[in-house]
Amino acid sequence: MPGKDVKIVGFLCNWCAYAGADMAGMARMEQPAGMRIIRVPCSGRVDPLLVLKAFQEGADGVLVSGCHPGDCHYGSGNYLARRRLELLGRMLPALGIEPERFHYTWVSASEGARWAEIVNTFTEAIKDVDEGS
Amino acid sequence: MLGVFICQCGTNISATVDTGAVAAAAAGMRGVAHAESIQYTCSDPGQAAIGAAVREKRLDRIVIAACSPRMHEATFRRALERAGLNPYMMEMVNIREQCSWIHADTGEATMKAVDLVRKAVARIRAHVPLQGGKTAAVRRALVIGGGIAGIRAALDISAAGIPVTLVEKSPSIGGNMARLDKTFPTLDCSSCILTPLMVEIKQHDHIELMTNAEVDDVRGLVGDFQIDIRRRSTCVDEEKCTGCMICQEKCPAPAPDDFNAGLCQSKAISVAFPQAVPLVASLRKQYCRRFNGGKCRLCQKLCPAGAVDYGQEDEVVSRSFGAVVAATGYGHYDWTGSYPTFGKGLYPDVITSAQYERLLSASGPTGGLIRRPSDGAEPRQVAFVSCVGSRDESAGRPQCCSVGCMYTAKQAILTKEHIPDSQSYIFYIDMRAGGKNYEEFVRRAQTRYGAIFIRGRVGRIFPRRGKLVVMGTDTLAGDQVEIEADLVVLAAGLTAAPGAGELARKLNIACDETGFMAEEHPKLRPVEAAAAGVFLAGACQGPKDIPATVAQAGAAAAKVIGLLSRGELETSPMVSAVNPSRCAGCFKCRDVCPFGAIDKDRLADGLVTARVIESLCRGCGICNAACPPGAISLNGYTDKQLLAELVEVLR
Amino acid sequence: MEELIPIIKKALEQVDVVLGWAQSPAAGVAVPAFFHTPAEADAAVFDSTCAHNLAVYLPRLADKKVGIVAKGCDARSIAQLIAEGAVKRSGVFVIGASCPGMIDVKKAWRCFGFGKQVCDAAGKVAMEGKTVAREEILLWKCRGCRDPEPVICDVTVGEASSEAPAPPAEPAGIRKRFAAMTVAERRQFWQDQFSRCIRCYACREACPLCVCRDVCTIQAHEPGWAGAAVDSPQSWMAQLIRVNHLAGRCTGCEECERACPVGIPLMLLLEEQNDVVEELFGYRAGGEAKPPFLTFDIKNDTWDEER
Amino acid sequence: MRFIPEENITALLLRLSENATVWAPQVVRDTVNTVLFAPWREGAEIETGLYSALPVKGLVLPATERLFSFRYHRAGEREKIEIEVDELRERAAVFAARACDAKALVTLDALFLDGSGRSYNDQHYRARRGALTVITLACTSCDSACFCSSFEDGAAATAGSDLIFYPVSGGFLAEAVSATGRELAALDLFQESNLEKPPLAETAKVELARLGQRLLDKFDDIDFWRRTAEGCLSCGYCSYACPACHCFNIFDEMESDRAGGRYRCWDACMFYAYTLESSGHNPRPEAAHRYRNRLAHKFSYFPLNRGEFLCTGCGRCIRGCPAGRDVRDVIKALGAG
Repeated sequence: MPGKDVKIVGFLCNWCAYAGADMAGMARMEQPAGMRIIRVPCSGRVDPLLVLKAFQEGADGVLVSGCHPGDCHYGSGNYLARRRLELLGRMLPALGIEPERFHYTWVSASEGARWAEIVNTFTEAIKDVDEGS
Repeated sequence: MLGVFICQCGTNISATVDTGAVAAAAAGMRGVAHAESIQYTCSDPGQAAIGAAVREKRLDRIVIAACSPRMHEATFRRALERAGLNPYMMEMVNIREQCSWIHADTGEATMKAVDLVRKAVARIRAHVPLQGGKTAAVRRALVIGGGIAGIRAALDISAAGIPVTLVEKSPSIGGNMARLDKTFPTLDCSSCILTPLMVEIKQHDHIELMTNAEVDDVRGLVGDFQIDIRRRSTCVDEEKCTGCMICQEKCPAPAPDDFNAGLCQSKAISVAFPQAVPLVASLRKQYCRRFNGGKCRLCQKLCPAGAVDYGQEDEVVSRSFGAVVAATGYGHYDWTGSYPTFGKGLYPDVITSAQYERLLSASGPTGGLIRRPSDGAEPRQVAFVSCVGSRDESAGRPQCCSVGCMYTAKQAILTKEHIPDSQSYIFYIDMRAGGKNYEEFVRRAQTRYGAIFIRGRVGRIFPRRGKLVVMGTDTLAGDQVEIEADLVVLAAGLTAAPGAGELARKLNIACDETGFMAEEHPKLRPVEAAAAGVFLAGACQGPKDIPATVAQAGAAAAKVIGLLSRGELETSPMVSAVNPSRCAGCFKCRDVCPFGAIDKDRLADGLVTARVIESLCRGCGICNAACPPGAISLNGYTDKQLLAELVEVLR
Repeated sequence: MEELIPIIKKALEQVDVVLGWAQSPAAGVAVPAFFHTPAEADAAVFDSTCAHNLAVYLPRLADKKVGIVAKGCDARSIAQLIAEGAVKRSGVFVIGASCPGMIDVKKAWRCFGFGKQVCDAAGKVAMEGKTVAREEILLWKCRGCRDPEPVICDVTVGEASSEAPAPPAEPAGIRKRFAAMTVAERRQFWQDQFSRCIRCYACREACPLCVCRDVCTIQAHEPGWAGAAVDSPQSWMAQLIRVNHLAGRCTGCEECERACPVGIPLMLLLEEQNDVVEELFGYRAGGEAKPPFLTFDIKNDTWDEER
Repeated sequence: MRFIPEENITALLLRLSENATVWAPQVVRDTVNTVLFAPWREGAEIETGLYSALPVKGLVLPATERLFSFRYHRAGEREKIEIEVDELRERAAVFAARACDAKALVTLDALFLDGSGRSYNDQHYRARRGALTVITLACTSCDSACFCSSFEDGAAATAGSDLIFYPVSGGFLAEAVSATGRELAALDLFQESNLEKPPLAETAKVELARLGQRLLDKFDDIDFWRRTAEGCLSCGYCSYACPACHCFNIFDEMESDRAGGRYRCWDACMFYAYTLESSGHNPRPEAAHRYRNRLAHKFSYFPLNRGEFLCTGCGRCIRGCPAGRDVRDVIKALGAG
C-alpha cells in the first residue's frame, strides 16, 4: 500500500542531532514527512523504555540520535546511551519487533545532509520491512 | 487555559504550511482557549499579541509553533515573563526547520504541523512552573594561555577589579606574537608593542601569573569551577632567580631553542628569551646531564642566587574560579608529511615563515640578519609559497589560515628592507587582504618593494647547483614557472595548539572538525564556548590576526566581567529533582551522573534517598533515564512530559 | 543434611535471624523459613525442593544482621546486591550450601499432585510408587549450572557436589519452539502469553534484584509507563519495564518464572538479555563489578564504533 | 435425579455455546501445570483434576472492565463531558466450576447486587452476573491445600451454582439449583437416574469459631504480625486468586486528545500502593500491616458486618503462593495464642 504513512519517532539530543536536523532544514533538504522528533537534552536521557513505549503505541520505527562519541555536551551521556541502546536493539527480535525498525546513530550539529540521509534511508528500510511482512 | 500561536515567519512557514488551518485545528484541541496565526511571532507586535491573549483569555500556558526552539526559545520565555506567566509554561513547536523547510507538499506539511502542535499541547499539560535559583559566583577568573589573547583578556578582566589567574604552559608569556618581528600592516615592532603588556601582567596586583603550568583537572561549573593547575618542576626557584643567565652560559648540555623555532640551539637550563616574563631560568630535565645519569651540578654551583633546586617537584595548585577564558592560541602545521615534493624537510633552505620570522628579528639567532641555514649566505632570491597546508583538499586541509597572505607580503617587504638588492617571489592562490589597510599594504609590497606575485600552486621544490628550484604553474599566464631561489619560505597553515583538544575535553567544550575550539553560535555567541562560563579568546577558536585576537579577547573579558560582576548567578531550573517518596535509595543515579551532582539524604524517618546538588547538576537527564522507580526527574524533560508527547504523536 | 542445623544455631550467635527452609506439611516440599532462635532452627531442612532464592529477603532486612543459607545461584544474587550497594557485606552471613540441582516443584505436582511428599534419590524423583527421571524434572537453570558452589560464602555446608547436572543438548520444550519462531510469530506469542497475566507482580516480588518494591514505577499512576488495565499490551509493557530494569543485573535465578502463577515463560526474555549483555560487555551479573550500564570509563571504553 | 452420560457432555457444551461463551478449566499450552478457565471450543480437553490458578470470579468482576466512555466537547468557552455506558451483550456459561468458587459468587452478589435497593447495585456486575450460567462439578477428591470443610456445607455447598454435576460411573448426576439449572437439566441430553450421589471430598479443617475475636485481640501486636508476615513477599496473587476478594481501583485512560474511557480493575490490599495516600503517608507501610488487614478482613471484619467469612477454603492462596505461605498456619497460631 503506497499511501501508508510510516510513522517514526526520533529522540534527538538538543546539542547535536536536533541542531543537525535544524541544519538540514536550513539547507532545505527535503525529507519524508513521517518523522516526529522529540527533543531531549542528551541521548543519555533516552530511557530504552521510551523506545519500547513508542513501539507499543504503534510507532513503525524509532530513531535515537545524539552527539558523536567524544562530543557529548555532558561528556558521557552518549556512551551510556550507546550501551543501553545497543542492548535494546539486540533484544528486539526476542520481543517480536523487527530490529530494522530501530536505529541509533550520531549526528553532529553541522551534519544536516547526514541527518536528511538518515531519515531517508531509515524510512525506506522500514517500508521494506512492512512490505516484507 | 491554553493558548496556541502559529507563526507564519513571513512566508518561511506559510508558503508550505497552511498556518490558518493549523490554528483552526489547534482551536479544537482540548483545553485550547485561544489559537491564532501570526505573521512574525518573534516581532514586537507578535509578542504583544501573546501578551494580549494571555490577559484577555487568562491563558496559563502557551504553545508557539514557529522556528526551532534553538533559535527563539529564550525570546519567547522572556515574552511570557513580560506577560506575567512563568517562562517555562511555554512549549515551542518546530514547524520551520523541521517542517515547512523540508517538505514540499502543503497538505503533508500542514498535517504534520497539526500533529506537532497536538504533541506540544499534550506535553504542556504536564508543564509546571519552574523557578531558577541563585548561586554565589566566585569572583576570580582563570585565563589559560599567555599569548596576546590571554594577556589582553587578563588585563581587561582585572581592570574591572576581578582577580585573574593566568596560566601559561611554557616558561614565559608572550606566545606566538613574541616571536614575530614586525606586524602587518603597520610594520610596528611586535616586541615593542607586546613587552610592555607582558610586564604589566607581571606587575599587576590582581593578576596571579603561573608559567610552566597547565590545567590538570576541572570540576564544578559556571560560577564555581574547581580547577587543579599543575606547575611543572623547573628545578629553579622562581622567587630567587634573577634572570642573570650565568647558568645558561655555563651549562654544557645543548637543547633545542623553542623560541627560535629550532633554528639554533639553547641550553638545558635557560631563559626562554631575553624579554621573557617572568625573567627566570628553567631547566629541561630531558636534556640535562645530571638527570641523564651524569654528575654535572654546574648550574647549582654557579647560581649566585642559589635558585637551582634539583629536588623540586611538580606542584598541583587548586583554585576556585567563576569563569574561564581559553586563550591557547594556535600551532604550526607540520607540512613535511603531506608535501613530499617539497623535500620532506630535508633541504635546510626550505623553511617555514615562522622560522623566517626569527631570521628577520633583531632578537633572533642571526641578530636580524637574513642568513640562510645551509651555509649562512645572504639570499638574493627568496621564494615564498603560500597556502602550505591551507586551502588544500589534497592535504586534507581545506581551511584558510587567514593570515598567510598578509604575513607573506610583510615578509617580502621586510626582505627587501633587509637586503635591498634581493628579489622576492610569492606563489599565491588568492590574495586575501580584507582588513583595514590590508589591500594597500599588499599593493605596496608589489609596487614599492617589487615583490613578484605569481598566482598558482607550487608543484615541486628541488635543489640544483646550490640553489632551490621552485616549480609551479602561473595560472594567470597559463605557463609553467621555474624560479631559482636561495631560500624558500613556506607559509605553513595554522592548527589548533597542541593539547587544545585535551583541554577542551577537560573544560567540557567542543572542538570543531579542524580541531579549534567551537563557539556556541558562529554569529551571535562568538566568544562563548558550549559550557557555560567558558569563553574563547583569540586563535584557539580559529586562525585570526592580532587585531581580531585582541578584539575577541576584549569581548571575552567583557563577558567574564558581565558574568561575575554581580557576584551571583542565576541557575537554570532545568535540573534534576528527586521525589523522595518515590526514591528506592538504590543510587543508580549517583553511579551514572557525570557531574557528581547526586548526594545521599537521610530523611527524618531514617529513610535514605538521593538528593540533587542543584549547583552541580547540568541538566543532562542521564539520571532520569537510569532511575528505575522514576523518582528522579529532569525538570522540563520529565518522563511525564516525554510520554505525553510520545503517546500523542502516535495517536 | 543434618549438619545444617548446628551451623544455623552457631550462626544465630552472631546474627539476628537466619533465612533457610523448613518442610511445609501442606505442600510436601521445603518452604522459606526464618529462624530466630536455636529451637526454631531444629526445623531447618535442605533438599532438592529448596528452589526459592532467599536473597530476595535481604534488602527488606537491611537494618538487621542476617544469616542466609544460599545455593550457588542464590549467592550470585547476594553478590550482585552487595556490588550495587543494596546490601552490606558485613550485614550478611552466608551459609553456602552445596546444591545438587533443584527440582521443579510445579512439575512434580503435575506428576504427583499438589502436596505429596517428594523423594529425591538416586537420579529419580519418586512419590507413592511413581518415579520420574531426575533430569526431566529439574529446573531449567540447574541444567548445566555454572555456579554449583557459592561465589560468596562465610561457611559451607554439605560436600561439594560432584558434578553439576549436564546441560541439555539443545533447547527443549518452549525454548525450542521459541527459538524457531519468526519475529512476527514471537510478537503473537508474547501477546498470547501476556493475555493471561493478572498483574499480581509475584514476578517482581520474588525477584531478588527488583529492589524498588513499594515504589516500583510499574504500579505508579504517573508517569504511566504501563497502563493499569490488565490486558495483554499493558501487561507486556509492564514486564518489559521489569526486564529493562534488570538489564545487566539479572543473575538468572528463575524466581520470577517460578513465582508466576499463570506460567508465563519470563526467563525467555531474561535469558536472552543476559546472553546479550554477556556477549556485548563480557559481563555476568553476580560478581563484584557493577553492571555495565552504571559504570564505565570513557577512556577505556573500547567499543568499536563501526560494528 | 437427572443424569447426563459422559458422552453427552460435548453436546451439552455445544448447546450452551450457541448463545454463550463457555468457559472451562484447561491446561495452558506450554506451561507445566497452569490451569485456567478459558473459552472452550470443541475438542479442547477439560482439566478437572488440577486446580485452576484463578477462580471464576473474573467472569463477573473482570480484572479490567470498561465502565463507560467519555468525550470532551466544546460548548462555547467551556469544555463539557459526554458519557456513554458500554452495554454488555455477551452471555457466558462456566463449566466445571468448583463449589467453593460458586459459593463465593453469592458473597460477591451480596456486595455488588443488593436486591433490597438499600445498598449498592452495580450495573456492570448485574449485567455480567445475569448473563452467567454456572455448572459446578462437585469435588469427590481434594488436595492438601483445600480446607472448604472448615466452612458450612464444605464440598457440598450448592450456593451460587445453577446446576451441579456429581461424578458417577458413566457420567454425572445433575442437581438443578436454579431455574436456569432446571431448564438445562430438562434438556434431552439428560435422563432420569436413581443413582446415589457419590461421597464428596472431606478436606482439611481449621478452627474458625473464635478467630474473629482473636484477630481483634492481636490487632495491636505488630510484632506478632511481623513474624507472621516475614516470609510474605507482598505480591497480589493470593488476593487475585481468591474467589471472594473483590477490591478494585478506578482509573481513566485517554484514548485520543478528547476521548477516553473509565476503567475498573482489580486491586489487592497486599500492595503498598493500595493504601498509599497522596500526601505520601501510608497507614499500612509494612507487609505486616497489610497481611494483618487481609486476614482480619476475611475472618473478622467481614463476618462481623455481613455474617459470613470472606473465604471459602479453596486453598489457591496456599497452592500458588510463591513463598509457600499457608494461611492455616496463621489461623492455628492465632487459635493457640
